[in-house]
Amino acid sequence: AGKYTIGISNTVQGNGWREEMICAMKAQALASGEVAKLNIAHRNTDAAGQLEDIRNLISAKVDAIVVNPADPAGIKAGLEEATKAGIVVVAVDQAVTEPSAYIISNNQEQYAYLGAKWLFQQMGGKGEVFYMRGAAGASADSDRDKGFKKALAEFPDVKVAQEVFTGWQQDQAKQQILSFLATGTPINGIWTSGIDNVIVDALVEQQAPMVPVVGADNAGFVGQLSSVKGLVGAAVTNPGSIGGAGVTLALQILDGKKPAQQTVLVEPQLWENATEEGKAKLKSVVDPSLSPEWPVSISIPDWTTYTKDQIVACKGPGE
Amino acid sequence: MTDIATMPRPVSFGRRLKRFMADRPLIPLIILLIVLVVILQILRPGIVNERWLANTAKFAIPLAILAGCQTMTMLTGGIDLSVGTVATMSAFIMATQIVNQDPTVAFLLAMLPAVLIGLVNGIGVGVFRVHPLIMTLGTSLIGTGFLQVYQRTVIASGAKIPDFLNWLGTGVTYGFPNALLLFVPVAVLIVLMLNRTGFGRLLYAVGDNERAARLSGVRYWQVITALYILSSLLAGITGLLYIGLIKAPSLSLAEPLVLPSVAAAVIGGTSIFGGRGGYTGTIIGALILTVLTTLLTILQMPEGGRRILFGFIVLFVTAAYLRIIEDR
Amino acid sequence: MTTSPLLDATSVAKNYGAVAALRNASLSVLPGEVHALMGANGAGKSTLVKILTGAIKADAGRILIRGQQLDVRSPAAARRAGLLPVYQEPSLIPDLDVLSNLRLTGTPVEPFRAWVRELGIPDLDIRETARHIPLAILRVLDLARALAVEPDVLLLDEMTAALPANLAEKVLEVVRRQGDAGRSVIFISHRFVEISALCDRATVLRDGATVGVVDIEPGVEERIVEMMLGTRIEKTRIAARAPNEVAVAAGGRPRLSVRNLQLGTKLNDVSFDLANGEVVGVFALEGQGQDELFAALAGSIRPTGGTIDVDGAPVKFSHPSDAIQAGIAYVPGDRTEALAMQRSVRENIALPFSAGLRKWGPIRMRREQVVVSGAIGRLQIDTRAQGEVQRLSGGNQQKVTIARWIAANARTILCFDPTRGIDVGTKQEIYKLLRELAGQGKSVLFYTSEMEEVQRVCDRVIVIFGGRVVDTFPVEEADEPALMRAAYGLPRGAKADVGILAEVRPASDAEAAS
Amino acid sequence: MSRFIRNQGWVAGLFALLIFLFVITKLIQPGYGSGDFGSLARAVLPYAFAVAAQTVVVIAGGIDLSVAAMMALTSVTAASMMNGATEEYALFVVPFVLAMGLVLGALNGVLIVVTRVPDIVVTLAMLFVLQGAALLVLGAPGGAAAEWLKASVIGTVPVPGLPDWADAWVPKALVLLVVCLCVVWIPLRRSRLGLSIYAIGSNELAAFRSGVPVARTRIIAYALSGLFAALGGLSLTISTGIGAPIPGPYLLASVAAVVLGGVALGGGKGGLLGPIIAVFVLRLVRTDLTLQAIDPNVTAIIEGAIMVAVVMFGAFITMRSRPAGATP
Ligand SMILES: Nc1ncnc2c1ncn2[C@@H]1O[C@H](COP(=O)(O)OP(=O)(O)OP(=O)(O)O)[C@@H](O)[C@H]1O
Ligand SMILES: Nc1ncnc2c1ncn2[C@@H]1O[C@H](COP(=O)(O)OP(=O)(O)OP(=O)(O)O)[C@@H](O)[C@H]1O
Ligand SMILES: [Mg+2]
Ligand SMILES: [Mg+2]
Repeated sequence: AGKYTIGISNTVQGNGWREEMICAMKAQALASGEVAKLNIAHRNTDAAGQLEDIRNLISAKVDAIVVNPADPAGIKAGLEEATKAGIVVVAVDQAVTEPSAYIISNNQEQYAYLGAKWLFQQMGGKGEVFYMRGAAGASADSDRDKGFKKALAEFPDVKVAQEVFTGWQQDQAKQQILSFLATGTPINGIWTSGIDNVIVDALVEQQAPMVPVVGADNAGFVGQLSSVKGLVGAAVTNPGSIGGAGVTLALQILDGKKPAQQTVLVEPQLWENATEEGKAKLKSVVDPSLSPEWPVSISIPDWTTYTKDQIVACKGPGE
Repeated sequence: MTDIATMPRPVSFGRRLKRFMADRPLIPLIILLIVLVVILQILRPGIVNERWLANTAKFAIPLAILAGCQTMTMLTGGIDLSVGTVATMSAFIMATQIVNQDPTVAFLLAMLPAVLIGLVNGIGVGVFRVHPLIMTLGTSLIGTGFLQVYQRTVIASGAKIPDFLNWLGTGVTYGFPNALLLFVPVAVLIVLMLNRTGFGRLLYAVGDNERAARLSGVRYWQVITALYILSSLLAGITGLLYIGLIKAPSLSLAEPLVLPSVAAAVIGGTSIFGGRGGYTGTIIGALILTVLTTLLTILQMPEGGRRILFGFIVLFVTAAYLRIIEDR
Repeated sequence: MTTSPLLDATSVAKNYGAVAALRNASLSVLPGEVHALMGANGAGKSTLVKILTGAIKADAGRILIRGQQLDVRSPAAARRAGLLPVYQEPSLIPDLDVLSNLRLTGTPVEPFRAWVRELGIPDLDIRETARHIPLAILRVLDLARALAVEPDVLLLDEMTAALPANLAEKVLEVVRRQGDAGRSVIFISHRFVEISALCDRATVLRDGATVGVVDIEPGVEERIVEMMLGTRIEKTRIAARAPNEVAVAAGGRPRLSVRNLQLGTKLNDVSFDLANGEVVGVFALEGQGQDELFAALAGSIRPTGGTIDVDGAPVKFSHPSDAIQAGIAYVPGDRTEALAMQRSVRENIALPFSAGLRKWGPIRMRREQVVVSGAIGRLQIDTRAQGEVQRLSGGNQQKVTIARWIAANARTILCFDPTRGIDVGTKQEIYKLLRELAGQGKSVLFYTSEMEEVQRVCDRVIVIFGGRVVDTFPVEEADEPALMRAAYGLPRGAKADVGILAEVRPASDAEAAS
Repeated sequence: MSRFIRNQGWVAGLFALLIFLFVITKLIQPGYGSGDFGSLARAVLPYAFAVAAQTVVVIAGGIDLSVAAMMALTSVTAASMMNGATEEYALFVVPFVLAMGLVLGALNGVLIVVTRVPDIVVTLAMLFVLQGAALLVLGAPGGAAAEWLKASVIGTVPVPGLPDWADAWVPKALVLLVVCLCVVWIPLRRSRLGLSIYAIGSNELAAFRSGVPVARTRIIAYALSGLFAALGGLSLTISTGIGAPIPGPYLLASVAAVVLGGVALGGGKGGLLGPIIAVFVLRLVRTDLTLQAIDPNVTAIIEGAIMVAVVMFGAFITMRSRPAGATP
């Protein structure tokens, strides 16, 4: 059917968001009808490991590489080599410093800013917030930290009661929130970096006073926003389907339709349940059939063309 | 000709105390645990309440059971790094199969990979004599791979946490976590097994001197295979308990417990070289680690500093404990 | 005394927790003398050697070397002070070849080679990894390595215990010449023959304290034994076997019947019978296939040919548990092979009870306690340090390996050099025990490297040479010359055309034979 | 001859496997050429140093769980020092970071010797400490590397007397690796110190009694491990141009390659060549899996299975080569 071979490189395995991203890539490659084969390097590794994968993909002579970078700067050399070899390079989810690469990215700084600002407004512009970050030392985490700090600066009366790194791990986050709740320290809001449903669970289990919670658009959390009594919260979109958009962009470039700019930013949206309007929006997106770790925004308008069945089936061309 | 009477030197109080603790190695561990709790209470007055105790127990229990796997395997000079994967697999399979299956069937399906991985580990270590570190590492890689393949086939079916597991994992009755209903029998069984059964004896003997065990008629592969299957089964059950506690099936659910489970067994006084140790120490080791994690969460310091402190405290605890029990 | 001592240790003490290994030990060695250090098992001999050579630290005491107080903190420091030990356990690094072992200790190679030849090993390959060298040879290499640096004081801890007669003889010769050359030797052995042939004086230890220093002269043995054992036991002689016992052995079906046993190049065609109520000795020089014979009978190695019948029925052992099932237990010579060192005496003795799959369940603790204490009592094991077998002295450890099978009530016991490194008192007990077992209708196969043990304990003797049974004779005919002849491959009646047996010390021509 | 097979057979077999894999690679991708080989060499670099670090301590009878964290710390240190600095400044940074690795490695050794806690626990604790330190140095990936350093692994080395096509098969990264390893390893292996390292791994008591300064030798072994890990950290910074505080997957990879390379985890046996070849094998397997576009979830299964199968095979042939059923 298709004529292109597309290489994919990803360095986090076993995390719902990344799995959805990979499935979106496969589904989009299949739906586009232009891709003969996907060549996926998908494992847990670091920037050096990703360089190895990229070089292996170059050896495999793919037409384009879609990469979720382990680090914006760390894989510059590999991307440069790919471009030299005539391969189209698209980075998804995060920017890269290699100028020849195209970027289609979720705006991580904006993600944090949007959620934090909404949260602080809900708190009435003052009080204590429990700040639950991602993995210490990860670049997405430090980008989000910038956005959070920006919002914090706008609300001088909001204080961080406690800052923890969840490592983007459910069990760690749950233990942390439970320990924190046990201290009895009063808080007025919780900001999470996407490990969200276990936090709501913990509040319910401990019969702790409900405070506003900000999380990501993971299926589990979105469901909780409509079903848990007394929970006020917001889900900020961080679509894993950005992977599908990356494949679309790569195919456009291969077909000679270069976009106007090198960088395309997908701006996050905020879905909250504090207003009727927001509730309606949430109701329309909630999807209990998805794994609770999967983001519900399984498609991006204008960028992805697959159906829900296709992404859930998670099958690429030739499978 | 040498009748210089050697006067019994008066034993100092410190030495007597040390001797006393050395004969009861659990006491210094318990003291340490109490010290940590006191520090916590000083840092955050009021934190040590009924609710906190229940929460600590809830998180210490899965860790303690996995550390039990490590204790048993370490007694034979081995280690089981596949417990994280096994626990994750059984949890994930349970949560996804319960949607369409009868609970019993789902439970059996969930325990199946545990038995298989245990069997493969046991055969690799017991028959082919592969180093347990490598063997269990390899099977855990393979298991993770299968889990990922499996995950793709069930994305559409969604996941559900059975009410019973939820009750067991998070429920509290009269201030006691329900998980104790599972843990107390398991712990008693492990302790009795190690001290009062032939199999327990063989674990120690095999770990201490395999050739001696062989000359006494022990078939190494039988002991080792049974051991690794048992270890995997325990890990599988831990997975079910843990999913009831965390309530979010993910592909790396129990992975973060693996290294702490080794640390808990070591802090509890089990020798990583085999032949020496026991389970009661391990339980306290697991409690110490859980309290320590809370303590470090509460401390307002940069994440880097927290990790440094965690490392040094684990090292210090193990060193101090060894000092005390060594000098018998 | 006219000469001042080369080495002078006074009031040395060493405690291991509650156990006092040494309480008040003193030792004074003159230049040029061969000084025996004697004592029952657990008296503290090895501990003293380890302290003198810096392997462990003493709790108290004063050590003078050439009149100067020296603090030997490590074996390396002891070396520099001119003190070189050969410990009770081999000290070569198992994974390094012999040459690397020499380089590691800074031992000159040529003198080492010369000593090795001198000690009766003409064809050593110094590129061989130590792990693949037999124990007896390793002991000799340890000695050669010590000799090669010409130490002032050589400390030999049961150097000859694991050696076959021919190598032991060479060692004694060499040690004697050390004394002549003005160097001192501290010599530990439980064999009086060696002591009287070699030593000038003896220091006797009992329960960690020096109880006397005596000059070695004819008839001093009794005094030393008295000092060593205190009032512990009076020396018992093994009662001569009643003739009817032998008669019982002769009749009936043999307990164990071995025919044409073969194992690679190590065993060719070994046949013999072992009857109920019989102790059969196996006598051989080093490496004649006795290790393999015992291993095959114990189920550790599968023979490549021949048959083994137990009580008239053919058996094939693929694992020691098969042999144990058939009532055949093996007591290896090397106790580290038989004991779980960190476990208690009780657990070690009770180990076979749990071995089978069907025995994995709950243990009946009371019953076990009774059986185990019975065995402990029977062998008079010193249980002060019973929490961990590794804290027992070498001899007491050895007893535990036998006690296990007394407790398990094994019908046939294969004892491989069970008295290696055991003091005279204990030896007597073990001889008595073996005879008693035979009296109860059990059967014992007994390998020993000491000729007199053959005569004391056995009903019959099998002599093996080059993997074959050379001769089998009743104990009455097993005098030293006969045993030696056979051990060199000459059965009774064959003509001694080589002339090696004319001399009293036949082993000096071991090279010719091996 | 039989001794050669006993001592070197495994390494030779591994080398044959590597050649076989190259042939397979060429069959899968006929275009596989010198440039791709250069990529392989660059990918091997950090793994090879990690494995060298692990090998030294494993031979000395220990294990170092802090290898990857040490690499992360040295990498972020180098990257942050070179950030915004002149090219010449890197001439100072390189020796500084290497010295840092040496000292921190020695610290591992000192802690093991002084606390008498088992090495696996000490280095586990140090894993947390070093990770924490890395986070304090750089909170997020960043920093820079000097251009001349980056250039030092890119391209090939013109070897005088070799035709150009042959030169193309001598990547700088490979030369750098060989030089760094040889400079340390070859003199070491032949020296008394090297023998001492083997000795304490083979039998510590015997080594002590042979006059080997056991404590000092152990410290030196860990210091060397730290040095190799620092080289690994530097190679990370050099190849990526940044430093990342989260450790990469080098710990488990290093243990696996050590065992594949024929170094017994008990200590005392093996050399550096085997593990390095094992690293090439593992990297080349990864290349082939990517070239073949194997399902990424299946690759985890394949990699785990290869590891287990090769080690089982090794165990199997050792069992076969033992004299008929001899006691193990
Ligand atoms: N590491 C140890 N821990 C505890 N006790 C020990 C230790 N080493 C030796 N002992 C004790 O010290 C005493 C003396 O032991 P030592 O080995 O010196 O005896 P020995 O005279 O050499 O006996 P043998 O002739 O049996 O070898 C014994 O009672 C033994 O139990
Ligand atoms: N657990 C134990 N504790 C104490 N002594 C034991 C134990 N097991 C066996 N023995 C003793 O060891 C000897 C042999 O026991 P063993 O169990 O081999 O006999 P058995 O006839 O094979 O028993 P069974 O037929 O019940 O398996 C007996 O004298 C017995 O008293
Ligand atoms: Mg001794
Ligand atoms: Mg002895």
